[in-house]
Amino acid sequence: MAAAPPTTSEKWSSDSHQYLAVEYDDTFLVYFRPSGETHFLNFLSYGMVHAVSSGPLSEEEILARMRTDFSLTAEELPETLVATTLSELDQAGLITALDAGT
Amino acid sequence: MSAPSNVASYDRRDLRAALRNGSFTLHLGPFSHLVSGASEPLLDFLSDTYRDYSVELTPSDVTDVLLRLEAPNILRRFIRRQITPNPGFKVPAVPLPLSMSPLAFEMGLNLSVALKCCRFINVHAGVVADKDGAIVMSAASGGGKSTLTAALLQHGYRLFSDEFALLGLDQPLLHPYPRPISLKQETIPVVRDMVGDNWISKVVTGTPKGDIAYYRARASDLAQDKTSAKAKLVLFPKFEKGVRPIARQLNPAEAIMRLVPASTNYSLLGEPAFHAITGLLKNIRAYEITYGSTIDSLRLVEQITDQKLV
Amino acid sequence: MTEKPIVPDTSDSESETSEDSRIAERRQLLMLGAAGLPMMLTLKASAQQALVSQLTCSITLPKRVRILVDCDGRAWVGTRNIQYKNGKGFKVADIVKFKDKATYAFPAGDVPNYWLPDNCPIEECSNDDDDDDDDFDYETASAELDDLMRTSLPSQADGIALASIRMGDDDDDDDCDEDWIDSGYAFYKLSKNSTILPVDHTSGTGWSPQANKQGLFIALSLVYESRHGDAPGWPGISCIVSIINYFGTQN
Amino acid sequence: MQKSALKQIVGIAPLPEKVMDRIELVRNADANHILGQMASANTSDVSDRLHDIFRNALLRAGHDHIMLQFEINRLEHALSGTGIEPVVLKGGAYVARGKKAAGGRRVSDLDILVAEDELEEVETRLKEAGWSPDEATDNEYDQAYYREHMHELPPLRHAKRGTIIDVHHRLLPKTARSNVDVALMQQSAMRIAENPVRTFDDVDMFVHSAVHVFADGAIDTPARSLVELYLLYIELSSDDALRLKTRAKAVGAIKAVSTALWAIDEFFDEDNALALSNEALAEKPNFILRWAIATKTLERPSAPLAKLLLYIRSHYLRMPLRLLVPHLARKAVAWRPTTKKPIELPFP
Repeated sequence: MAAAPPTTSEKWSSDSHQYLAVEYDDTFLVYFRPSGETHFLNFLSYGMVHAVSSGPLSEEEILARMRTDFSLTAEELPETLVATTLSELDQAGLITALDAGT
Repeated sequence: MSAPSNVASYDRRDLRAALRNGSFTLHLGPFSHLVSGASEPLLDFLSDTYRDYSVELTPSDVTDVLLRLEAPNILRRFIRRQITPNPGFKVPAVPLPLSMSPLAFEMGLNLSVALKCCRFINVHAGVVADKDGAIVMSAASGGGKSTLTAALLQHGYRLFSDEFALLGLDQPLLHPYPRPISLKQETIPVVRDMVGDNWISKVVTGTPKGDIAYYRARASDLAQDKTSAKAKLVLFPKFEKGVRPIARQLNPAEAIMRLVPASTNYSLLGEPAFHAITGLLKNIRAYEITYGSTIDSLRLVEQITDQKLV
Repeated sequence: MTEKPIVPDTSDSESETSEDSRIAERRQLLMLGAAGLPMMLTLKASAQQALVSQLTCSITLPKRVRILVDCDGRAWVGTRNIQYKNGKGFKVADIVKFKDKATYAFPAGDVPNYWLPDNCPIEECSNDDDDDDDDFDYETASAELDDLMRTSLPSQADGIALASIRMGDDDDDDDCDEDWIDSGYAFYKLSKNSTILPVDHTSGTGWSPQANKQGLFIALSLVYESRHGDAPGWPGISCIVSIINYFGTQN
Repeated sequence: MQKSALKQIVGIAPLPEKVMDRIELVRNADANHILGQMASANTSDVSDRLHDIFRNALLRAGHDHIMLQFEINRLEHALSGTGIEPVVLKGGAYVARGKKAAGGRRVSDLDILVAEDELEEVETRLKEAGWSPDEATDNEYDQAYYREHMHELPPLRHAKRGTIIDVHHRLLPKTARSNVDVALMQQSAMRIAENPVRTFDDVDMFVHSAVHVFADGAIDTPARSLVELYLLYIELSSDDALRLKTRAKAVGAIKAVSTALWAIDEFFDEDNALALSNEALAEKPNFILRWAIATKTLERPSAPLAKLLLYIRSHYLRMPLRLLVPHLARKAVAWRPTTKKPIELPFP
């Protein structure tokens, strides 16, 4: 337990004032104000953006949260899928990494 | 300064002079268009297909569109008597023989509206409306959209546009822009049979797209060119020879996913465009319809609209 | 067709997607995600992008192309070479053979002025009273700039072999050697597999072939298109036509 | 473009009364890419239709500004943890600082300045974040040309967003005959917020714009360049205006700055600018240059010649002859004019 992977020191956050979302049957159309882009997010990617809007969470915490919120097993929602989704969201600017130290 | 009046009410000589001076001003829907470049084929076209459209021979104000129909610069002595539309910004425009002036005119106006006017979300789609609201039809070229539009006009709908759905930024309303409907190749006889010879322009033959003719908008459509409407239905028509007619309802998200790439300026307009497009799809349905004949397509539309909409 | 058109009545079923099927859908989506499907999609609008892709077709020449142009603006297009010797000119026999074996011949007047030979024996079409003030007057420029200009004039840049080469060709006598001819023709060589981007030869006001051999190829392609449409036979004609068609689809 | 048109565009002369003149002015402003600037300068006394047209232009500029702010955000993201504090130049800086010069201005690329020894790391980081050499310059000749002779990396285009970033490490090419002390200017650049990205201060922004226009040879858009200089100039405080001369001397841009001041007086009748120019300048801008600028800006019939002179001059200033001649020859292939207008030169 002592040696946590370096990525977990990072916490992710989002600002709900920066985006607008409309839900269409489990699909979310999201307008992101800073980039002026419109994205389609599915329940998972939107769930992640939404989850970190109320307070920064680490990757591990996000993973746990998604499994609980959507009643998914570890097998159904593997760690790697959350990791790649985080990186997609980060690239689009929808979520921001904060240093754990700050 | 003259008040706007129908093309038909002007003397051909005055029309020609106004086109030469670059003071010919066409008013239609939300836009005004200043056009320069006189040619006999264009004058023939205007006095027939545009006879009921409102124009001024001297503009009373600045205009949205500034279109010059001019001889191509470099090859002007190379292939005789050619014409090319210059909408005032960089597009590689192809020189056309003078006889294709109507095409250059229509093309130039379309380019101007598509790429220059961004007070509306422009979606490449046909729009017709009745008292219940507007039907937006988005299809790839050759999808039978023009034929379906023409057919719906015979069944109690008025013409908004066969080319652009103009969606307001402040309210998700559709705005009419009833330019003539452009008909290509084999659709010309189909629509001619439907609406009668009197409504179809002279066929421009041998264009890069084959034969082209224009179906003249009705005076009643032009009279309502300032009356906007709420959408009642979004359709993605698909003509396929010999296919059994079928309608598939789309999730609004899928409809948006298809409408946005058909828009020339959605990305440019940002947040208001997001509100407008989600507003457009609010409480209405979207269908993909596939059919092999005009009759089938009309029956599909009828069946869909008969199910009372939310 | 006697069958009734089918419009599935989905008004109820749609809104009552059961929790079970929703969960099943979600699981499926996650499996796709694990397999590499992106979990988000960014919408890209714009007909301009479609425009660009239609306009960016390129022509790669399957064989080498040689174009012979005479003073009347005739052109012959083929693959043979024509011998050229400094001071003597082109080999007449080669010219005759080239014309004979040419794949295409364009009648007088088809070649725009720019590509006509510089050295034409009889100045017949000198009614060039147009207003193309192409000759820059740079008297006012400093001598240094002037020199610079001369050095950078594009006389034979880019492999254009002209019948008479302005610089270093002092053999100005007009006596006609039977076997060689040093005036009246320009010869342009495009090599096999060279690539031409037609969109580079357009501008806001139409086709605007650049002043080089590729420009000549484009100019001739347009003539070909105006006569034969997209009939196969001319290299890259479909690319030319696709650009022309773009404007058709705008309509 | 007429002199009076430039003044109307920046809102210091009334718009023409006659409709056809008004239309011509709009057409001109649009063709010179300053319709947005005209829209933001002319807010009162505008007909509904003109308002519509202005709104079109402002919507476009608005989109550009959002895009640009986001690119700055992505740049910070890409450089985070490196300690590099790039200076955003030109349009990006005006937008980030909310300058008058940004109003309605279209911006397509993000230009940034970094120290020469940071160049490598910036390039690496940007490539990791999805930028890669733009197709148009992704060939050996252009790549080598940029790296050896120019003052920037070849433009980098973001694979997903399609946006372009130009990374400079000096304001003029390595080979330029006169050079600007860019280190001095970087020293006084200021952070935009708490973020590491910076811009020049107001005085240096003007100095840089002048250098860009009159020493760097960006003469393809004279009307736009002059409008920009004017808008930057009128926003200078009187103290800043007085500081121009000493600053221009200190950073080695005195010629460009006095030419800019001369032009501001010439085209916008700003007497103070002329006074400053006269004071600052030992010698007036040479007459060929003045003539070429005026000719090109006013689109007199000899404009192609003026453009040629300015083109050559801009290269002449940037590079020694030895380098210039082969480059011109290469770029000149498409060059022999076949129309009245010379073919647009690909400006590196």
